[in-house]
Amino acid sequence: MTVSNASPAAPDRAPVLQARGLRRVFRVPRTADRPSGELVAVDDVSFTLPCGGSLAIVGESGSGKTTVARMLVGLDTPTAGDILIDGEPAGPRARSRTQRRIRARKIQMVFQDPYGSLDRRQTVASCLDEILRVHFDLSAEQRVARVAELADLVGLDERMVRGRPTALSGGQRQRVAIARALAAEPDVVILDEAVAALDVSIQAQVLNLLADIRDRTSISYLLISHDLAVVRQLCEEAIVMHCGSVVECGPTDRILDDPQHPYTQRLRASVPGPGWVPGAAPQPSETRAGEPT
Amino acid sequence: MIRFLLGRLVGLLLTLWISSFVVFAALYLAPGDPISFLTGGREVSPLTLAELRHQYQLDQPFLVRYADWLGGVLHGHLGQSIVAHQDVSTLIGARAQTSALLVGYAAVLIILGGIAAGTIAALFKGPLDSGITLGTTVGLALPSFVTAIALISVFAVDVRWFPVFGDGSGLLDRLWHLTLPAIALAVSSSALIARITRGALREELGREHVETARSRGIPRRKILRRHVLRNGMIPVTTVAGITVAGLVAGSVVVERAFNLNGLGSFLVQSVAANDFPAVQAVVLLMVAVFVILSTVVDLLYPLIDPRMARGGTQ
Amino acid sequence: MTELLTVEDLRVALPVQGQMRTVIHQASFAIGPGEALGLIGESGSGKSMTARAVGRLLPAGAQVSGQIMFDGEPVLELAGAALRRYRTTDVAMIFQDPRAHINPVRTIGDFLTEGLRSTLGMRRRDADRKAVSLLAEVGVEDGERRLRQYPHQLSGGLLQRVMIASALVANPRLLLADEPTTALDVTTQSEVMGILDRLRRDHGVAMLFITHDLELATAVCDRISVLYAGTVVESQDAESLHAAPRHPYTAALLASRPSLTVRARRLPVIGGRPLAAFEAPEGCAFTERCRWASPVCEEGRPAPETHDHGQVNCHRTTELGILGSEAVVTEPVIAEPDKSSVQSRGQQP
Amino acid sequence: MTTLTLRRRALPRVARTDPGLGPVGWTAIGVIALLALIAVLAPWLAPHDPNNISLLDANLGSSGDHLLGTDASGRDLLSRLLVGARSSLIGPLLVVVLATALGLTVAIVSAWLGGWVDAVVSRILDILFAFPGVLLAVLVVAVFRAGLGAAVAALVIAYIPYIARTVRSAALREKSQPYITALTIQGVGAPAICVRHILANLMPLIVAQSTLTFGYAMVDLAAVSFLGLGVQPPTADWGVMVSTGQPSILNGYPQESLYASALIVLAVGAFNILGDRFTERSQRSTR
Repeated sequence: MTVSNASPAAPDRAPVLQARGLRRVFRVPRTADRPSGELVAVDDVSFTLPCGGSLAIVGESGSGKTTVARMLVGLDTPTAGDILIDGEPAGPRARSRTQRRIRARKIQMVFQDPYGSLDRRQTVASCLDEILRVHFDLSAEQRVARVAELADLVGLDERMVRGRPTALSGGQRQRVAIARALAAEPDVVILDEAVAALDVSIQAQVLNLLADIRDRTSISYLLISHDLAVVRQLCEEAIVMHCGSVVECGPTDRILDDPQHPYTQRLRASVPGPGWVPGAAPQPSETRAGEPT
Repeated sequence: MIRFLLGRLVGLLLTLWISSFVVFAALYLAPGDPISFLTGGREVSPLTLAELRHQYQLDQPFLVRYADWLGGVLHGHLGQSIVAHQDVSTLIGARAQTSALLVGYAAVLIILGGIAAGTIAALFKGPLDSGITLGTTVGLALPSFVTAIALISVFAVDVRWFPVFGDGSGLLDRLWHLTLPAIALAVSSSALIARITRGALREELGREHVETARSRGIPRRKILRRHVLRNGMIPVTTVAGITVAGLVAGSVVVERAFNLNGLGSFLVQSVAANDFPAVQAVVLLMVAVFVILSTVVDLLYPLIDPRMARGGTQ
Repeated sequence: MTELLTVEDLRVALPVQGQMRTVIHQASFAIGPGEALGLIGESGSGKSMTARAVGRLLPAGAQVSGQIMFDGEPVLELAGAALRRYRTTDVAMIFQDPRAHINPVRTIGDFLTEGLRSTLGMRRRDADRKAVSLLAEVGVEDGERRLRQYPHQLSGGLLQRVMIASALVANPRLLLADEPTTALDVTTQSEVMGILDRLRRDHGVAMLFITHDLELATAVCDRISVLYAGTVVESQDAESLHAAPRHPYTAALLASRPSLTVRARRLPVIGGRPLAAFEAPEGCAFTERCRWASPVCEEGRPAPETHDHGQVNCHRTTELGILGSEAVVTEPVIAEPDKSSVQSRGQQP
Repeated sequence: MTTLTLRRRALPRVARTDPGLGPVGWTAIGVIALLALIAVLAPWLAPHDPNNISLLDANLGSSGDHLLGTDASGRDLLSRLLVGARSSLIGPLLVVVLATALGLTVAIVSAWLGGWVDAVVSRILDILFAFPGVLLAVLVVAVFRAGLGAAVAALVIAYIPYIARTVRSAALREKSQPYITALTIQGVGAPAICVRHILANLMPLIVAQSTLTFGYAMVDLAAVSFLGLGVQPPTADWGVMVSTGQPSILNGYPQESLYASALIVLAVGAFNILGDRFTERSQRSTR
């Protein structure tokens, strides 16, 4: 498993991650609104993440963006469609430990909740060490050195590394989660609403950190987010999902400055900013009565 | 709603059926041979032995005997007592009344006393709360037989307000006789219910929707009645249901302590005498009552918690 | 202008595990009739507790000092029937999480009409009629059916509309809205915020709007107060606060939020983390994160300085004046890249 | 998704200082330690042979020779109480250790695997739930003859569903935490996740639960012995002593039942109080 230090946009390299026609259908109890007993969570989703690139999947709750992420990391099986990693089809679902480890060296994930995403009884050092032991054959001293290196990369000092997450703030915990994702030296990190739960001043720090890491490595980001400003800051490309389908895709700047699809327009118009009037965003047709969930 | 009811009913029947099998199989596998009891240890001719075995159907294969027994149970024939040479149903009848009365009496004490004490402790912080909390801590540590012994030693020797032994006759007299046993049976369970009630109400008092009600100027009394007590009763009902159902088993100990002629004493006697058909019948009956009572509580649940009304989870 | 609500030198301490812990150091602000004031702050700044202090909803054992006047009445001294009347008809609170703040075992109708029936003595039929008309105002059709439903049968956005309707049902003069749209999706937030904003103006209700979102507050509020570590550090007209912040914290907060329209090469960052009120040091609480900090900042809490558009609590405000985004310290978050490649290191034997 | 922000800003963040067990909790630990010490040293502490019958000395009051007097058969009560601590404490200990070990294994495995395994396990636990402990003990004793072993075995089975239910729901909660998902994605093996993370995080809860279970087991075992189906006379055991002393109460000699009862209540109370303290702490640690 060689990790190249090639320049981020090496044109000859296959896309690091590709999805083709992903579809996921869940079986749910039959109800009056859903007589088929089927819920199409994700429908025909395709995208390409170039090596060293960054792509955002934008959507609100129920858009299917989280289901896409779960399929990419092998936690869930697509009903149809393919996932290609480095141009090669990934197995439908990483069931065995070995398959998971192989995929973990390719794709990692950072979660939204800075409080639940770390084991509260495990020190930061031991958390990182555990991952290193899973993936690499390193001696104890090498692992200690690598843990220090990772901590340094995400801006955690030694005292924090020796402590438990309970002693850390939300932003610091999110740094640990990022270090844990980087420990496996993946090609892609999926950021699942990774800055959504943070205070504004901390969010900026973490966004800068993510940008710095990308500058210094050939890593690619797949950002799952509902926050258009964060998407603009972090990603060059974006796809917009609504009710399981991709409604728009393209360069982030184009999507945000000149949205084409009515849903994207509504999403864009819903974000408060200078001159914004609440409730002035184009309303969807009267269907959005908010039926029982 | 119908599906929910049917589901619970099927679950109940399944549990009862499996319980009956377990009860029957356990005693079938028992190493002690009822025949040796029947013969009283005397040498008997193989012919007599065979006849005895036939009479009590001990010569049939296991499943046949189980089917026979289950069929009988379904028709109300609980089998023949080996010791009393009588139908077990007859032996149980009168005793079951005593036990039912005892359990019912104790259940009333537990629910009224426990919920009242718990509510008071939850609403009145300070000495009243500390006193009740101390009381429940002590109460929880009091096994029913210890309470029974304490009551006996007080009322049999020092003051004689309540009768200490015997069942009495006629409903009032029987209740009179059952007062001390019911108290003995109720003490630790009341303490448990009081504690659960206190915890549930305290938790409810701190809930956000109670804050909402306060923010709208609803008078405290109304908040307590309409929001705190109403919602707090949901967890209390669950625990109270299981606790009351559990009294069926707990009564065994109390009946023994007070020499009451109920199902429990009968069960203990039958175990001591290796009277397997009787043991089978009583255990099955008690399990059935326990399971039915807990199912009834389950069925009550949607009535007090509308979130459950749409057929289970969320 | 006579103010509807004035809060002066509010200080609140709560008992935490037997010790009193300050959650608000010094909060002063005022709201005129029909006016909307935004209260901005990060976690631990004490903004929620400020709203609760105004609504007299602080937890038992809270120590409160300072003064809260509502229409000339001292709110902190209200008790008994007067307090209930204040809560019923003067102020109404909209909470962040309607799912938790509406009793799950009672119907929507009960929730909406409880106040009308039990404190205003309205008859059930009249109360129901009023509830249905209010539901229509917040954009909930078929109100009759909704009244019979339970909270778990409604989506979050719908439930928050019900909450807004319930807040308006008794015609209050002041709304206390505690992050009313934070838990909602962006598009739902826009709808719900639009409804809240319109109804508030239609009914002429004043509002204390608690949020962490400066852009949102700027859009819906007339004035904004910024809270940091339990202290109001700046109050201004919404537009001018957004355009011309005077407190370094406000300026930094405005700058560090990524923009919807422009990608920054690096976001201007405030170093460190937001302090909770109880952690605040003796001097200005923002000192250790402030680019303009000087020794004078550690000498006692800054007093409010009044200017044309509002007030600011900063020791150096006369020197600094209006601050642009350069007010923000751009701290290197990580050390300079001295290692050849982070990724290749773990590969070494 | 967006619900997360709710929790973060509900109340000012509070440093979680552990207030410890408090004086009451430490007293409970002291009582338990003392009783355990007595159980271990009983043969050396007992002034008399606990089974030495001397009908001439029946129902003596306390005296220099018999500090707590004698029972109806003239046996020294102090010695019987001291020696009785052994069976009275070892029984519940066995029940707790076995029931907890089995219950938590079943719970964690079924919570982790989920699906049909979990469904079947839950169903079986429901059925086991239908047998109250004392009743199951009576049934087992009917099959295997009276004795401590049979009663312990029965209670182990009866307690498994209670322990398994609590642990299972806690394990499901833990399993749903994102850090478990993170570990799964990393390819950390299921046994490692279950033991090093889920079990480790459930430990405070399990300790609290076991402590409370000890109290329940003690009550139930003493009840079975009281019924004459557990520990068999003449072996000294507190539950048996409550029962054998009962006839003497009516003759005005309540001491045997009284002392034995008092010891049971003391022990059960100590375990209950300690269990409550542990429960409070475990709830705090999960917040």
